[in-house]
Amino acid sequence: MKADRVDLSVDFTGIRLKNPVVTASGTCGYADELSEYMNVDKLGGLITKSITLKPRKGNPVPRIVETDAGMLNAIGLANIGLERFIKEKLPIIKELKVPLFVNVAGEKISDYVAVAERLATEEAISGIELNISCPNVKEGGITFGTEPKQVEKITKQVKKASGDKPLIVKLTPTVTDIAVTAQAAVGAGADALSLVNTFTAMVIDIESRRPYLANRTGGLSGPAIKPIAVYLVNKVYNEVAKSAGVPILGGGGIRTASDAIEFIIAGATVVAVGTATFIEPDAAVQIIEGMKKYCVRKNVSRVGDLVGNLKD
Amino acid sequence: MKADRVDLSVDFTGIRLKNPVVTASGTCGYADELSEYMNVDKLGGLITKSITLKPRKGNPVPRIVETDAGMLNAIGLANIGLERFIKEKLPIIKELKVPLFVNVAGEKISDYVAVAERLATEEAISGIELNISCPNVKEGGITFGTEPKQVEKITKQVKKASGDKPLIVKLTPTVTDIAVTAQAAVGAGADALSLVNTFTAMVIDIESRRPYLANRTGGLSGPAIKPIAVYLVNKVYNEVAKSAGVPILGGGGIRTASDAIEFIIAGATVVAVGTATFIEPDAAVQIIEGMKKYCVRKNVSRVGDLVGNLKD
Amino acid sequence: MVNSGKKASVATVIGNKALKKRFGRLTIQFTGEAAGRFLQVMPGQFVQISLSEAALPNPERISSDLADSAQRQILLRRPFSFCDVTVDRPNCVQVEVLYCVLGPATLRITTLSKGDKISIIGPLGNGFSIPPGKKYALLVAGGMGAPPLRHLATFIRANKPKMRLFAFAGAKSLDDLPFTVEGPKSESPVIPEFSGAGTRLHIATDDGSAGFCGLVTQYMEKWLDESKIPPEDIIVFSCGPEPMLAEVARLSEKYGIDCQVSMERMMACGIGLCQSCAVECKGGTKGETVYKLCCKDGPVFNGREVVFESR
Amino acid sequence: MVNSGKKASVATVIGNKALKKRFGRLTIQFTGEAAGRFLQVMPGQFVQISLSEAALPNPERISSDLADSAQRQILLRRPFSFCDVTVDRPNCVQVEVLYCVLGPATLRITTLSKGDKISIIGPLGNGFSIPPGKKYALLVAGGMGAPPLRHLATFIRANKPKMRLFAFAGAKSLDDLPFTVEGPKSESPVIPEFSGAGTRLHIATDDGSAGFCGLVTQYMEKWLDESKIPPEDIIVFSCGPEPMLAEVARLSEKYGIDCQVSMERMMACGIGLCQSCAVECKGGTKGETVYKLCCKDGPVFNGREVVFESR
Ligand SMILES: Cc1cc2nc3c(=O)[nH]c(=O)nc-3n(C[C@H](O)[C@H](O)[C@H](O)COP(=O)(O)OP(=O)(O)OC[C@H]3O[C@@H](n4cnc5c(N)ncnc54)[C@H](O)[C@@H]3O)c2cc1C
Ligand SMILES: Cc1cc2nc3c(=O)[nH]c(=O)nc-3n(C[C@H](O)[C@H](O)[C@H](O)COP(=O)(O)OP(=O)(O)OC[C@H]3O[C@@H](n4cnc5c(N)ncnc54)[C@H](O)[C@@H]3O)c2cc1C
Ligand SMILES: Cc1cc2nc3c(=O)[nH]c(=O)nc-3n(C[C@H](O)[C@H](O)[C@H](O)COP(=O)(O)O)c2cc1C
Ligand SMILES: Cc1cc2nc3c(=O)[nH]c(=O)nc-3n(C[C@H](O)[C@H](O)[C@H](O)COP(=O)(O)O)c2cc1C
Ligand code: FES
Ligand code: FES
Repeated sequence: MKADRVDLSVDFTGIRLKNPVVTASGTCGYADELSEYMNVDKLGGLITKSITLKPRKGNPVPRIVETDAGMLNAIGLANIGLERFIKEKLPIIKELKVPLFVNVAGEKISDYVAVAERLATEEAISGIELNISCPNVKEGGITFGTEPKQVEKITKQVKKASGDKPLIVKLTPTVTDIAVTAQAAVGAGADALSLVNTFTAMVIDIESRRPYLANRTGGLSGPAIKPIAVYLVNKVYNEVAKSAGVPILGGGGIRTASDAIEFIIAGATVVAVGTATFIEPDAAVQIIEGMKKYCVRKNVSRVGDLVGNLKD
Repeated sequence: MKADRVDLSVDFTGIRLKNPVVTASGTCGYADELSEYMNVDKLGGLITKSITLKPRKGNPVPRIVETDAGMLNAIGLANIGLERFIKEKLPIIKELKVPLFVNVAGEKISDYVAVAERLATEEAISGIELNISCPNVKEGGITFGTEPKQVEKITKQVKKASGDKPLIVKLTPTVTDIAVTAQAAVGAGADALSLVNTFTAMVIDIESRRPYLANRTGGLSGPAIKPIAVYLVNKVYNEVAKSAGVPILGGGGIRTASDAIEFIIAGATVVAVGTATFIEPDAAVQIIEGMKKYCVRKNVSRVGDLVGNLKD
Repeated sequence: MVNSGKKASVATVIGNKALKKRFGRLTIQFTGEAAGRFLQVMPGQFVQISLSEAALPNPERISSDLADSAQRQILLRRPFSFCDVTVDRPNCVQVEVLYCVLGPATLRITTLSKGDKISIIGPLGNGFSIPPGKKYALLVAGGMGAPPLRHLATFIRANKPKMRLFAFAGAKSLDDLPFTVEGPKSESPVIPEFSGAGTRLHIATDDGSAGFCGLVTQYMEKWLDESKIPPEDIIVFSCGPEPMLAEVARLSEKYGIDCQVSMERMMACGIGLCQSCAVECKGGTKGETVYKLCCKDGPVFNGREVVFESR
Repeated sequence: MVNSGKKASVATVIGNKALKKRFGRLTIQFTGEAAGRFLQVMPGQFVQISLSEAALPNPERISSDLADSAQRQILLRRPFSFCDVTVDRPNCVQVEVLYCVLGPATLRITTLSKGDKISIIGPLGNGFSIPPGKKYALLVAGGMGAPPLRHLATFIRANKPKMRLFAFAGAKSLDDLPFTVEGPKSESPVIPEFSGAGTRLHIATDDGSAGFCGLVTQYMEKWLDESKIPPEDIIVFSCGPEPMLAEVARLSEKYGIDCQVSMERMMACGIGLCQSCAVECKGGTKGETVYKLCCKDGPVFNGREVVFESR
């Protein structure tokens, strides 16, 4: 297999991505920050930081702490809010030759709906990622993501509000059986499933005997969670996504092309690179290159052929 | 505070442990293996590998694989079975001056009950740990641990079978709300709660495109999971254990005294050292020494005063 | 939009020297394209260094209070500022980092040795800026805040030779000052590095083991009280622990002096992606506070705009 | 019961040399109490080495196929056997480890240098044992199975000087043999290390780049076919990949020769705690198989008892 023969492109919710690597929500700003460090146009896609109806300052500091092979964050959905996003960021984003997915969060279903409705009118946006799995805010966030009934309700309403934009539902890993919430989202019209978001976790400073983060708890991301995330992606693929024909956007701890390929074999059509970008700002681009090399070496002509290709 | 003034002893289900550090089930054999590497009598206690009614060969290999700051295991409850345990191991264990807790597993409730009944008659045994959270066996194991109704049922029956031996119920972290299963166990008579067991996870070998473990999935342990475990211990302490007056045996990724103290501050009365023992066979003893130094430095006269002492 | 010019650079270690107590000085060199990035570096800017590839010191060289944190496996880069930057040739820049060993990453710095390569992102953020019209600069350093101010002193010497410099360096004790101190300890000790940069140095130690006995901010206040320099001619540059910066900012405001403070935050990315490094600032349109990013908007802020943490 | 004599030992690195391709040779030294543990070490025993504290090599020294696995943060110790053990003085033992660079831990071995301290648990497990009455030993090595057999050769020379040794070493290609090979490549090349131990050496390479062209087990079979030695006088010692060991065991059985195989398993603890290293063996009381532990019951097993993995 020659490198220029390898087809890295994948179909994701009806959109052709030139490769299956996107940068994860909350880890690549609104794209402009990252463009100093890499050619953003090389990415398969880009997912913005969560956008809420009103601007959010986010949580007090410390907002992060490092853990073994991971980190906790409790940013608290700090973001500039829908209007400023549209006014200030969208014009920049429009210049990019890369599909952009906007991650949406809120406290009430009506907030989500309002944001989705507004975004649905913007041509520059390829799709909406519904964040019902943020562990770091008091209202909304993860509470929508654990109850199948709630997942169904919010998915249905936001799907309607999103018009013809594909809707990706981002699930929380903190449930007894993720296939149940995945099924609820798919049943309610989700065009894709995104997993995993971070795991609720805590670090205690034993000197002061206080939680290290001002928010007490934070979400664990990074290589530490990778094997759990691979398992969950494979489970959702086998039990829900495959038969429903709904693609998975998989991630959690991806640092290298090998990691990304694990997720694809487990069942992800697209992979999201998060924490790794903090360490190597161009991690996603390096992963795309490594993925191509793997395909050449293993004689895989279309990366899409690897999706869910796990032998037992 | 002078070192010899620090009281490391804790009361755990009516038993006085000379310090709050025990070795976790499945990571210290049946005690005799470890005694070549440390003075086992220095431990607060010891928890055996899971014992089942009949011997179990366990899963085919590979049974483990390393991950970032962690490892997966799918040993499959390999053990010599109840009778051989009593005949071969108990005489050795009787020689130890350290409380021994026997971890019990099974496929049917009646198996658990039979093992507990038999163990209840053995004076050398200080208590029983009920493993309803093993992710690596087809029947039993984790399936008992995720459904509150099941947790209640099995706890009740095994509690009855255990006679006057205290019963520690080992919970799985893989549930939407661990306070619910914790409450179910406490309501059914658990004398203590043990958490966390490992997280179901998967590593894929991208060369062969097969799961790395013969069992496909395994349980993730080690420092990678520590911040999640600390959070869960704190949650169970606040929402269930504190008000019920039921102690927690906490663990997950403990390598150092600082890690152990985090768990104690989060709400654990006793901490379990697992994976760390594989790296430093005398890790638990080093942790006990470090804990004493912390108490001296921070002027803590009784380590029990630290339990749940998390400021907000 | 397409500009991938700020990739991680590979630096070569050319020296690493343990100083007293927990301090050490790492000298690294950038060549080629990377050197270009460091030609124009401003004091107060910083870099993100990857240290997870480096070795831990041998166990006997890890002090017992760091033994537990030495076990932590590190993932993220760590931010460091410079103590000195020398341009050998346009395509060869030497950077000195003064470090204090506090945890798993800084323990690993100690094992770097000549020839090792390390990955560095930067220079990042906004450094100190020297406003026109100022004639006197007060450099107020607390503990490990000294290195970037040392860099600033050299920079001002080279670029604003007419500006007069007064440096204040505070620490708990003589041992905690990250510099070699010479001369009479009790009165006016000399730190050759600062003096080398032509700076009059004032040392304050909490225990009086060198210089003024007390907080560096008390020393600063005393100096301001006695000073006859018109406040509008002075600019204060400060770096150190947040409570000290808060006091420096308060004093500066009280005396009507402009002040720049270099803030420290836990940073995951250092480049504006993660929002972890929020610094609360005045200046919302409706009088409310806003969070700025230490890594992108800072680390140097106007002393008046920061709402200091009380925790 | 109380016996904490087997604690981790600290060894000092006294040499580390890159050999051809991915191989290297690490020489470490034990002194004092730890040396005592290694005085009586048997070939085939192993140690568990902690490598998470060591540095990764500079990026340009990491071959591209290992770049991704180099990023993995390691936690567990790694098992290694010895290629040589020399007792300098009773309280000073030198151990040589021949390593092959395959992943994050072995990459880190390459950066160890003179004076570094490493933590080692061992010697562990049961090594080869030389049954009385045997006059000829056949050492059959596949790839990285060679080091412990090299150790065994020296050991037999020293302890059973009358025993005659025939060594077989196989690899994909000349380059994959973890030893320096001298002499005419095609016919009977010489590995000085084995010859040094007074051993007649037979090399087999899959591609014929040295010695016999084919599998080492084919070479062994040819030799057995041609040999006139009574089978009961021979003992086979083998170490290498499992399919090779399976074939060695099959051939030994076919020819009626006793055979010991050194098995390899992923090991978490190496000391019998975790049950990760199961080796399926015949010998259950009712004819069923049982799992033995590679680390405690092995790594050397009787070739007849092992049920080899087919996967
Ligand atoms: C802009 C900037 C410039 C800097 N310049 C310099 C410089 O020039 N020289 C210098 O020496 N330093 C400098 N620093 C500080 C330096 O970045 C830190 O000292 C370094 O990151 C420490 O890393 P570490 O792994 O050694 O220690 P860490 O263990 O990361 O510790 C640092 C502190 O963080 C806390 N902490 C972190 N993780 C945990 C946890 N899991 N549990 C409890 N507590 C935790 C502890 O309180 C500890 O004291 C600078 C920082 C910034 C932001
Ligand atoms: C008793 C015994 C004696 C030994 N003696 C020697 C010796 O003398 N010299 C020597 O060089 N070696 C020896 N070994 C082998 C040595 O232990 C391994 O080569 C070493 O552990 C490799 O570690 P690593 O981190 O470099 O590579 P790892 O990455 O751990 O790789 C080793 C292999 O494990 C697999 N693997 C591990 N983790 C993963 C994962 N997450 N995903 C996919 N695949 C994975 C891969 O197939 C890889 O090829 C011995 C082993 C045993 C059991
Ligand atoms: C600092 C930080 C901020 C994040 N912010 C968001 C967010 O705003 N919305 C969201 O859906 N996910 C957010 N995430 C989760 C990531 O998108 C991703 O799902 C998670 O980090 C797991 O991937 P990783 O291990 O590769 O980082 C955030 C993660 C981090 C580390
Ligand atoms: C190899 C291995 C085997 C285990 N076997 C058991 C077991 O038989 N029964 C059980 O209840 N838990 C078992 N566990 C779980 C541990 O007791 C512990 O709960 C878990 O590993 C988390 O702690 P750690 O991160 O300190 O290892 C096992 C863990 C490991 C790593
Ligand atoms: S450190 Fe990530 S935004 Fe500042
Ligand atoms: S490696 Fe743990 S029992 Fe063998």
